[in-house]
Amino acid sequence: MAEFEPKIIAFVCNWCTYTGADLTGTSRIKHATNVRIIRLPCTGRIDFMLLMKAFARGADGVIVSGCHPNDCHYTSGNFHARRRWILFRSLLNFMGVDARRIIFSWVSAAEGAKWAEVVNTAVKEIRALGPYDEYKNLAPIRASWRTEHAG
Amino acid sequence: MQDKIIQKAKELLSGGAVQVVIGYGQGTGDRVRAIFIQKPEDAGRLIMDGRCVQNLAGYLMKHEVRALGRAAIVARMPVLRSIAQLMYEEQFKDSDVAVIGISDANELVDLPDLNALKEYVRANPLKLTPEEQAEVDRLDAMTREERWAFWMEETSKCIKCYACRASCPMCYCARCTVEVNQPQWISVPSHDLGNLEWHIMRAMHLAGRCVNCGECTRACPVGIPLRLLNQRIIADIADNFGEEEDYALAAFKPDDKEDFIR
Amino acid sequence: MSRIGVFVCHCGENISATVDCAGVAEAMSRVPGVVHSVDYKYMCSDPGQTMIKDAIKEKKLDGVVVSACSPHMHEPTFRRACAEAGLNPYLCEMANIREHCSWVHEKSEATTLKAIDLVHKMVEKVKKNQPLYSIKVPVTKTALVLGGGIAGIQAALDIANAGHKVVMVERSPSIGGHMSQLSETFPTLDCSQCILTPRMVEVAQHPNITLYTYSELESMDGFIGNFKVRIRKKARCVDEKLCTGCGLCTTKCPTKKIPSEFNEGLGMRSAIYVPFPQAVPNKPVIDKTQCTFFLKGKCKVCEKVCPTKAIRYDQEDEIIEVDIGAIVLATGFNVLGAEHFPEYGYGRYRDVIQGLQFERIASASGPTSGAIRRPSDGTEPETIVFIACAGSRDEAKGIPYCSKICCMYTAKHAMLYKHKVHHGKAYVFYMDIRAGGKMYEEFVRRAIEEDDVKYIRGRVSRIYEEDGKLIVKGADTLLGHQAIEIRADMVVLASAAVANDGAEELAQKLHVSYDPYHFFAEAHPKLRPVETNTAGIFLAGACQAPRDIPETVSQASGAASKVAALFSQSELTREPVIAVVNRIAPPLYSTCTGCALCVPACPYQAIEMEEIKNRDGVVVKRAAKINPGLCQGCGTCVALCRVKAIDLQGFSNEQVFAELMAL
Amino acid sequence: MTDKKTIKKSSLDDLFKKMMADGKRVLAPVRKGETVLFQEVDGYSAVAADYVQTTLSAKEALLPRCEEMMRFTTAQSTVSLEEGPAKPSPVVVFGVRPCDARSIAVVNAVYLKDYNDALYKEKSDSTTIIAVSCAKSDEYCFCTSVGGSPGSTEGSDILLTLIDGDTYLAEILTDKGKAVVSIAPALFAAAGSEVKEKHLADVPVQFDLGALEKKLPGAFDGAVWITQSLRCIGCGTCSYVCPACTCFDIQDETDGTRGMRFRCWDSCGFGQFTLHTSGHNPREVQSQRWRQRIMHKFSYQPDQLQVVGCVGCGRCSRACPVDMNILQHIKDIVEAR
Repeated sequence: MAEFEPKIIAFVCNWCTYTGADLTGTSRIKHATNVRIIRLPCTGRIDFMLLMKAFARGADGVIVSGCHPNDCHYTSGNFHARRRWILFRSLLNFMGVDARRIIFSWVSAAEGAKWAEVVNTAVKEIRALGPYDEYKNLAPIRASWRTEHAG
Repeated sequence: MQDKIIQKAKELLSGGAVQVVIGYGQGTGDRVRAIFIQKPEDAGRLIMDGRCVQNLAGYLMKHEVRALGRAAIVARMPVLRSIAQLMYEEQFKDSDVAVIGISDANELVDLPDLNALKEYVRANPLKLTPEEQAEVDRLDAMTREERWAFWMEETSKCIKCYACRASCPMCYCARCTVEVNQPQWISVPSHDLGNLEWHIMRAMHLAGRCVNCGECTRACPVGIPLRLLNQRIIADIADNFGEEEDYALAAFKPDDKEDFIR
Repeated sequence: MSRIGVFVCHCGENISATVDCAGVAEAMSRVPGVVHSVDYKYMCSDPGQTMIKDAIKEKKLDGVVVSACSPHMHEPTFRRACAEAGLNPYLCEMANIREHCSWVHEKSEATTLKAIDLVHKMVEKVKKNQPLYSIKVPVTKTALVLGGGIAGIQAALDIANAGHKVVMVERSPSIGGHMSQLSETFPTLDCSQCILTPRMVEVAQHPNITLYTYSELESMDGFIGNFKVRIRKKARCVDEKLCTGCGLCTTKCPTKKIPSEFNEGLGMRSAIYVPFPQAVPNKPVIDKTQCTFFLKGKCKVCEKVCPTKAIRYDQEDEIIEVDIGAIVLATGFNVLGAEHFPEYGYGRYRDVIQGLQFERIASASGPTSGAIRRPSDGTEPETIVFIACAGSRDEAKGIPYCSKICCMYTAKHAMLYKHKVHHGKAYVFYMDIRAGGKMYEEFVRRAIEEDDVKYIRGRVSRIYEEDGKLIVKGADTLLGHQAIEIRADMVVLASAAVANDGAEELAQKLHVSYDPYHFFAEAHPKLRPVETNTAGIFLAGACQAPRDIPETVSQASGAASKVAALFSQSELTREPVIAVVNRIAPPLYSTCTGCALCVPACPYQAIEMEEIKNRDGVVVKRAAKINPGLCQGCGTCVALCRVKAIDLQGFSNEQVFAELMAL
Repeated sequence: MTDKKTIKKSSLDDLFKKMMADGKRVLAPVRKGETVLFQEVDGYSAVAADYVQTTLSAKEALLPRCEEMMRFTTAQSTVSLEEGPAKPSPVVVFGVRPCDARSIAVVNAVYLKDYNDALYKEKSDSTTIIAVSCAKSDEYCFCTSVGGSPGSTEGSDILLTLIDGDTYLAEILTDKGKAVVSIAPALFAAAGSEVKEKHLADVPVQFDLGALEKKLPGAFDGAVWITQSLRCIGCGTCSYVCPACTCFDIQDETDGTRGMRFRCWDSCGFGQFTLHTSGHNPREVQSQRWRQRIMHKFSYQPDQLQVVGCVGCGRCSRACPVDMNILQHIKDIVEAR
């Protein structure tokens, strides 16, 4: 049987991680194909609801990544984001949502290799956790759509 | 206690300092309910005892209540906290409201203005009681799967009546996120996803703002222990960020600690 | 229904080698709202851009997705092309299928499927794009140059000569930088100070340049054209206006045994000092950590002898605020410290020195007045060993990069030595000789062939002292790793060039990126080498990477011309990626509920509360208001806003949501 | 003609099992912490005992809080309707109170009178109501004031009344009721001369419904609505627990090219209920919404649909977080001069 290929959505900031992922490309560092990047200006812009919606949309895992502390292009967006994630992650965990499926990282514009590693590690870990059907199937549209109609 | 409140209410109303006193009065059977005293001679209807726990702060922002004029509000600690937070959120100013404050030790507290109230609240930071902490810990001690099952069972009862929102003094938004439909962030139908998203969103939007009055849980017609979510966050804020800021999510420390960012 | 055009670029074979570009175009043609979907070899080429322009006109496109490289590469190119065809440029988005897809994956179905996803999500995003109009902001035509070395000097003079004001900030008491320490310069062997000093004086006297030495950047706010900068002018304890630079204080100062920074510890200075005779400004500074008065409360000799009564013991640091339009970062480099070379005995044996120390020894103005003498006993070394790549290209020392200047200055050092000590023997241990540059290779050949410098390809494993000699043990890799032992009188290490002290902290203050070695990062390694990722902040010299003087000077002129170009306009246009608070019909006026929690969260203090009035002038509510001049578009407020009353243009909730839902 | 039988309490489990064997899902009141909710059960033992009223009504069997109306897929330029999931099996709702059973007529008036709502009709046709008379009431109950009684048969297919500790009098009221008996005829015995009335709770009449209906049309502009609703916080609890509230909201949800349309409960208590796209809101403040609730149930519905929109179950008052007591408020209106 084919290996489970998790669907992973990454929310990254424009200045550090997006540029770092560009560097991964410029450096031709090969990594897994499972991750789709959504570019935002700053981790401060990443609404917790986006993460929720990613799972509702069928993601098995989510990556959130931005500038290292003190390196934020906007001075403090990542500091605000960090607080948000501390509380959000704890809340999800408290509600029994599998917080292991959200991978947070700081990847700078110079860390092309680190981005590749974050992606590969995420894919490996989420693959081991399996599909997140528990969450995906909360919505009737996913749970009760008869397979012959699956789009 | 009750007599002191009645006395104070009379003074405020007869002196013209306020036009309405929001307090507790006799309700159905052995219930108490919010009452709105507008005449000094009606002040005798005010009640203060262990049943008087409803957070009345939300009424201060209600259109018809505001129309009555300047209000005094019978305020125990959670109500005082709510007022302090609402003030920080610029929802009203000193001239809008007077408080008849009651301490946790059940004493009348003299809070001549809202600044005094703010100081008083600051001096008594929000903390979970050992019993509340124990209940949070009980859930924490479960496996993730057990917690998921627990909340799925609880939220499956949710009918999206929004009593949690309506009863919460901090839920005063002109248009709640669930009603924002471009894009539709929160699934509206009362199915498993819609219910879960609603309660996650609500807890996050109350993060750093919730005063732990418990109104959401009391209001819930199907008995979902919603305040546990807020209490988890209250404990997290105290543990991670300390207690200084008025709103933890609009503040930060460069060395805020976490153990999960790679 | 939207009318979206999708243009899939092959980028030669950069994309098409692993992604089925025609397949991507075909898949997109089936997406609702897509009316035109094609693939082409080079979208960024002239014919490629023409294809886009033609399609916009012929198919009446109201949105364009160019699926090619990173938006950081070509977003401006394609947005301009769209604008030229009459489409609002912000209705064009790029899908990054090169850096984020074709370059990082092997050719496979999964790679093409990923590319399809990446393009599809941008199609869904662009459906939600709104026409935006760039924001005009005024430009303060004053440049800040941080660093007074040759890079800063060149940049400052070029900008000043273009007619613009310059504020130069130098951390040490004098400008001049490392170049002022050098004896001669390669490959011409002209005297460093002779060519530098006139420039230093020019800076000091230039009517357009305000010079703050012994000063540091305290903080920076604002954005391109409109920075607000605070400079800490450290207390010199000398009134610069009164001081004539007569030097009496420095000669009379009783504390004289302080290792001179300028002479790299090989000479001494007093507690009140001018770092070197040609210093600009030629005004002394009291070193509070050494001055007897500051340490013990009495002395005040300098105050007594000063003829103009210029000494001010109670002088305090001064904070100077300036409005700045552009910043040139020219903070230079440092050399790897002694602690990194235990194997060479640096710091243990006085005659093991590093390159900058040799410069001072060889310099006519140095501690030995240019005579080559050993620091230990002042004798002339008969045998001298130069070790290139001391730290550089050495993963173990954390410096995998080449310091670039060492090959050349080592050849220069060996040459200078041979010119002064004709009978002496000079050995150079090297890994490779990197002499790319005009007249560089010839210079090295001259050292070897004309001046008889012995080049040994190999590394030195150890140096130890024996009978007053330094025993240098190494191997010659060209002779089959033959062990070599040289009994030397002096060893010179070509220590690696590293980022300057405080570079990371400075980068964080300025919000510019830096590499793992703390050198500042350029916006693009090839095409935007003097720009940083932060608009309006430019790079010059060795703060970006090790550089020699000609490179530094040309880069400084490059940065200066960027600044001059920026200052040539009275207004500049900014990307309209800013937050906005919505307005809706009465009676709500805005969904903003006026909680004001976004106000403290904004890193730019760009949010204030405003009163909304109805047509009768009655205040109906308070709502947040974003100052478009201050907002930088980070979107922190957008994520924080519970009612979603704030949105970010270009990355709106609808746009991001649509992207997510396409995946 | 009502057929009267008896059934032993101890036979109910058997009845449940037989109905299930017949392909029916059985919903019955189940205790969940402090709430009693209708849930699918697999035997009588799960059924809650000793409660005055369930927390939510049985309305949900016919009008779910969130119900799929249709599903669709989208393509380049087309939208196609898709077949939904297989129809659920017939339902028997056990333990419905007579007031709730009466409320079905109100819901029917909305969903089956002018317009025949297919989704509702389908559920209505396949649902059997086994009601149980009330032996107890509380201070919130006022069924008798709005035309009902603790032993009313209206709306039920079978009405059970406990006539001694172990025996129910079973009034078989409709063909659907007969069909239940026919599944397990042996469990039912012929009834004697038992009368249920003396086994019913005593619910006094609290106000004159006719007087109320007369009074309301002229009361629209009164100040009473503001006074009464000062403490109302504008949640939807009253509507959502109400067995006779019928308002709904329509929500579409999509996932890629697939979409579903849902019908969800809505409440006139919400500020957005009447919000127009223009921004205008004809019921801008809570007092207007409270007035609407009372007017709709006691004036507009009787006028337009010939049913009173309230069955006196008292749920709204019990559930109200701020003790809005509908009975008290109505009495105040009737008694006001």
